[in-house]
Amino acid sequence: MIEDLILAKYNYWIYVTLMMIGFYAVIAKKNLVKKVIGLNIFSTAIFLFYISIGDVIGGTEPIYIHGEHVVYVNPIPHVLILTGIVVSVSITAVALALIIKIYEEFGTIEEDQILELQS
Amino acid sequence: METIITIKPLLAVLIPLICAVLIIFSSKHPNIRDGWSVAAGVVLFLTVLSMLPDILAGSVIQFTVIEMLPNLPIKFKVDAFGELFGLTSSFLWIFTTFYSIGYMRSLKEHAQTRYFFCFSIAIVGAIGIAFSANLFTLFLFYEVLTVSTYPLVIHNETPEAMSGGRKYLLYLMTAGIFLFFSVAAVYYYTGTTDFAFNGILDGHGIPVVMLKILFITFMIGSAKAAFMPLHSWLPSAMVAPTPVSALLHAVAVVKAGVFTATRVILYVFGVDLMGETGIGLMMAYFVCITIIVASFYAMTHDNLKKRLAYSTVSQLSYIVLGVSMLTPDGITGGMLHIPYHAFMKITLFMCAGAIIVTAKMENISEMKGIGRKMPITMLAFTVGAMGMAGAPPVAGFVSKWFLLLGSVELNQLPILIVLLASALLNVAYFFPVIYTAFFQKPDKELTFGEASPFMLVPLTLTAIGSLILGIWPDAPYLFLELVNVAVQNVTTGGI
Amino acid sequence: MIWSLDIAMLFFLVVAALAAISVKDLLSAVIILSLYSLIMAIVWVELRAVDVAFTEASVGAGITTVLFIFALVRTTGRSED
Amino acid sequence: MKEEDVIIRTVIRLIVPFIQIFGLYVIFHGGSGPGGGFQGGVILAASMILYVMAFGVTGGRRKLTEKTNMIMRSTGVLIFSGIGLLAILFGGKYLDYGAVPLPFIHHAAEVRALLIDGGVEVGIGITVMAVMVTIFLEFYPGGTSDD
Amino acid sequence: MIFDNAPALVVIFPLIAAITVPIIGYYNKRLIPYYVTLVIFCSFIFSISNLRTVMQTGSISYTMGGWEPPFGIEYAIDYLNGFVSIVVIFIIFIVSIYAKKSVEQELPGRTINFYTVFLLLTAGLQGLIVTGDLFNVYVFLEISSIAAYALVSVGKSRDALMASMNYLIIGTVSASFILLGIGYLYMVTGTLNMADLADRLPLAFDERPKVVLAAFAFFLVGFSIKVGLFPLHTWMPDAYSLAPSAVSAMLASTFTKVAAYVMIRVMFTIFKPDFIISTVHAHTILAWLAAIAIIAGSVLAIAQTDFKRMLAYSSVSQIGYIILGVALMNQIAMTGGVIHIMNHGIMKAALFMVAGAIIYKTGIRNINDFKGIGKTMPYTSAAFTLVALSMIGIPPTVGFVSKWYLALGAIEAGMWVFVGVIMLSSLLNIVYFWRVFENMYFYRAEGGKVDEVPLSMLLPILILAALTFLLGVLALYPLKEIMAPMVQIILPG
Repeated sequence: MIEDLILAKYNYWIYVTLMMIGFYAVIAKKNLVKKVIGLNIFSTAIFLFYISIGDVIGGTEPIYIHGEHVVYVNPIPHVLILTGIVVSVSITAVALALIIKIYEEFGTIEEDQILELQS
Repeated sequence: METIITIKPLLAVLIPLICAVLIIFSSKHPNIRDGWSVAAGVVLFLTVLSMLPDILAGSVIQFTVIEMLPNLPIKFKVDAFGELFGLTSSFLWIFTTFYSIGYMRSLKEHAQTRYFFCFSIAIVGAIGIAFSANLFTLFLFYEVLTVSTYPLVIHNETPEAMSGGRKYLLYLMTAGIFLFFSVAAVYYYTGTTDFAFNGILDGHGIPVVMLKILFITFMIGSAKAAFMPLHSWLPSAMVAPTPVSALLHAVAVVKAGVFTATRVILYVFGVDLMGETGIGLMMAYFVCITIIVASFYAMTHDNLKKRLAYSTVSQLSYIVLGVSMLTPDGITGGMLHIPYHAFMKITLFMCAGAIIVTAKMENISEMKGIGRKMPITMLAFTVGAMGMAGAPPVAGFVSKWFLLLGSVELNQLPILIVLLASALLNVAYFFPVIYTAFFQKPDKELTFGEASPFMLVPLTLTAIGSLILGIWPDAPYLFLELVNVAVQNVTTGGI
Repeated sequence: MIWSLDIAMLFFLVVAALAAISVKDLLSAVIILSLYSLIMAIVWVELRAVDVAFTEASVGAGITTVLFIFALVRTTGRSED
Repeated sequence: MKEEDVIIRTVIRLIVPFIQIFGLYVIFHGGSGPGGGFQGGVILAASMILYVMAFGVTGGRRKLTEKTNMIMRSTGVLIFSGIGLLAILFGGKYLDYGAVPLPFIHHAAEVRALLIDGGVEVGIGITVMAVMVTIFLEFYPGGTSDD
Repeated sequence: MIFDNAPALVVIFPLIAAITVPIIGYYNKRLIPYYVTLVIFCSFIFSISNLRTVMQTGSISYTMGGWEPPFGIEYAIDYLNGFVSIVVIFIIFIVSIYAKKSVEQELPGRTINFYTVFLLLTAGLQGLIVTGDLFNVYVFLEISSIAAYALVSVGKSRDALMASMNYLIIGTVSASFILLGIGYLYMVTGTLNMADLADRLPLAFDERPKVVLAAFAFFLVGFSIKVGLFPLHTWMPDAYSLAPSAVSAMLASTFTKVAAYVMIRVMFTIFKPDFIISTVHAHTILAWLAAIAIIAGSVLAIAQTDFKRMLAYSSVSQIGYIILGVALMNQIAMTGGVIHIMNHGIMKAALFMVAGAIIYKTGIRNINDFKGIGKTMPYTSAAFTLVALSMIGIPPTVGFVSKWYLALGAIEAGMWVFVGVIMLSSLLNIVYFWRVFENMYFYRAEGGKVDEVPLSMLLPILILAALTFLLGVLALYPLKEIMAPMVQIILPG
């Protein structure tokens, strides 16, 4: 029972832990760069979850080998996550560009200090 | 019953609408602009009048503009009751327009284009309400009327005008929201909102509790009729210029309120349903309170316009009282009081306005001896005041007579007592005005004469009109004949 | 899948994530984040998602880190939390 | 120019072509193995980024001007979406590469494979590279682009 | 032939155009606005063609690359998204006309970037609407969100940067939630195609109910943030009020509406009404949240003095209407909710455009400084008056139509409380809009000369204002021809 719950699904436990770590950083950290780091951890954790879904025990890489019948792992989550990574890096880029602009305008990237500077 | 389909009702609504547009475009030329108003008034009145013979012959005129939502068309239907209100408003609108021109020009008011624009839109609302064939159309024009009269009320744009205007808007818009709910509920229960002579709600098996709640929301919805707990917008709207008050009190707004209340009582609920559920009698007693209390309020005010306002509150409830009696005589009295009160009240307001413009007086206690300087104005005022009290030979006597008959027919002694008592109270608060004007000596030399003919002629004419209506009420093509048709419609279910 | 390696990698993943969000020096945080991405890529190889691991290694650990670093160059390297 | 700069520059000058060839390999290999336009594009971009880091923005701009970069950004997308639109033009559905009539090849599957490997992946690769370089230059100190 | 591919073209067209904008801009910058407007107009034509096809031959299923669903990516169009697609692209079309002058003033020298991102946003929104694939929803959601973050950040005030940053963080978290939800559904069903998912979900729910419930919860939270439902609305006021005028008009009138559409799609096409009503009871929670949103949004709007901020809070309240209509779970209310997507889109676009026009001409944002604008900008003010009356719900405007259906739907559901909420909110609407009227028209201001915005800004405002009236009067056609079959599909019974 306990093995089932913890060992067999440790990927899922780790993904939840990582997600919480990322989420914590997004919410609790005042530094904007830290927030973005948190977002990255958050989304990577979800990617880990997706990859774990597609995993088949005893399966092989989803690369077509001519003429052989083998069990592949499900490739669809991989494709999805490729897209996800692109999205994630775009968001990071936009966020960092914003942070640079914010630093130019406010001279700081700490959220609480910016809030004081705002009218 | 014959149904005639012509475009006339739509025309009646469109004429002032077009006039409003023309007013905007000729804002640079005051003479042309005011000419439009007058012309529109006359054409409108003739259009409405042209429908009268058919209505008196027992027909109904109908025109569907467009079906806006499923089974919820914008539709006009002119029946006897609608024609009664339409005729009253369009006729008196001509007088208020003349009077407005005189008033605005003599005071050199600002924003006259806006004023006349809104004035035209207001009559669109009133005529639309009069001719609407269903609750939905009525609601539409009800809101048009509210929105268009707001700029008129706050025309002076002083802080007290603004706060008075806000109160006006808050009350009437809230009323609109309640009316909206009521219309939606009626539609939900019956699938239609078309007025029927025997009531829409009859025969749909709606629980009595629901009916009572619906009636209450409807009555809150017709807060334009200024029933007592919802009346206080009317006195605060007195910050408006006097022609606006005349419009509010006689032509459009409050009459639209009682018109709506009557439509609801007779054409939505129906005589039968009102009687069976006992809502009618409940309502009758309820408005009796307003009649009495408002009269007392009137006595406490020294400001002439405020006093007239409370008098309106009280008089409007006569109309609803008559209708709530649900007896033929009662309904006749109530309906008849719509045009009669309009004639008398417009006279009173125009007199008050004339006094304000020429004598610069607003309080009754200041008006010592002005009867000698403005004899025609004050005579007209006396006629109006007598009518209010129900003294013959002025119009008010006729309607009150029918009301008394109705209360006797209903065998309700308390209502009879209320009617008589209120007549006395009317005398009590109008007599001091006449007394002060004619019999008290002025404190200082009075250096003014009668008001300009623009103002004097209309008020004289309406005073004479009130007299004619009182002396010869059953003249052909006059209001009593219309009311008889209307009463016959609702009491027989339109057969 | 070698599960002991797997467990070890996942353990490092959590450690790296915690370190990345708690280090005060932002440059270190970013480098640790890149390390985190690399470990993640290894985990994915183990899960037979070679394609994704490839991408994560080049994009997550590569481009993202470069972007972060240059963003830090143009702003400030210190964080108050 | 400092001593270490020379080493770095020389090494980078040597290594960049190899990285670029690897990038191209990854791009063209996408249909049948790990990799593809996106990863290859990133690798190409990485080579450019290395170059800029060693030789500065002006040095980098000599190799890849703003105008070229912008045109690459657009044409890359135009290539892969254009091939998709070609399919529409020949009566197929969008992205239905099999519908495009190519000379000498008549198998829909082969047409599809060829177009994906030779067209779509290349388009993606070009776009990704150009976009990545643009973003990088946006962040690089002193390298802000025109706006 | 080209119209056979219209489902894909509504997305592809603006996408490709977005890429070509820099090329055109490189040669002639002045051409860009016209080019963008033309592209969006074409997309609009395709949208119309889509809905026409739906009305003539039933739902469209368009498969990408010839892979049949559920394997390939499918674009599925029925009455609901055909309708939303037209509404959204039409509003964007109008905004694109308006944007020309407004962008010239607010973002000098950045037109190329602005229009590129503008078209990206358009493509993303259209993609969100037409796609029948759940993962595509995520991708398009992120494309349009990134575009939106970028557009918000270029607002004039420096606070816009922080607004955009907050928007980005909240938006990304919500998108991640949606991604998780998609993952959970994929885990139990093995498919991402919406129609296929709907078929397999009942079985999956029997096997692993908790996973399905978790997926639903993630969707609910994720979309609630994107829609801006009350307690999760915090990003909205800042983002809408600080963005450039054209962007405010566009975002407020399209983005949240599209998110609401996707929410309806996920709730009703994938999870089915029965599941929501009998298994998770989500409709009760949603309806109450919506009711709170309606009231709270209006009350907060009253507290604002900044015109655009007031409009943003009004959006919070109007979103509540849409969600309330959806959550009451009957056909009438659903009609009201969905038609409010159109109505509010038109009205909010017009209002934000008016705000932008006033800022363009006078730079005034504070309502109390609006005195005399009724005289100097008569047409803008008149349009504002009409639209605000529609927001209040005066017939025969579009605002009345939605309120009418919502009230009827609430009565039908037997929820009198919500009838009261709708009535109360109308009153609150009056309070906050009337303040603007008063200041515009009624305080005697020094008589200024008529000084209107350029025609290319005025015309869109007037068109939208006219539409609030015309679509109200002619509401029967869309109601009968589009709404009735649509509601029958998504909420049978």
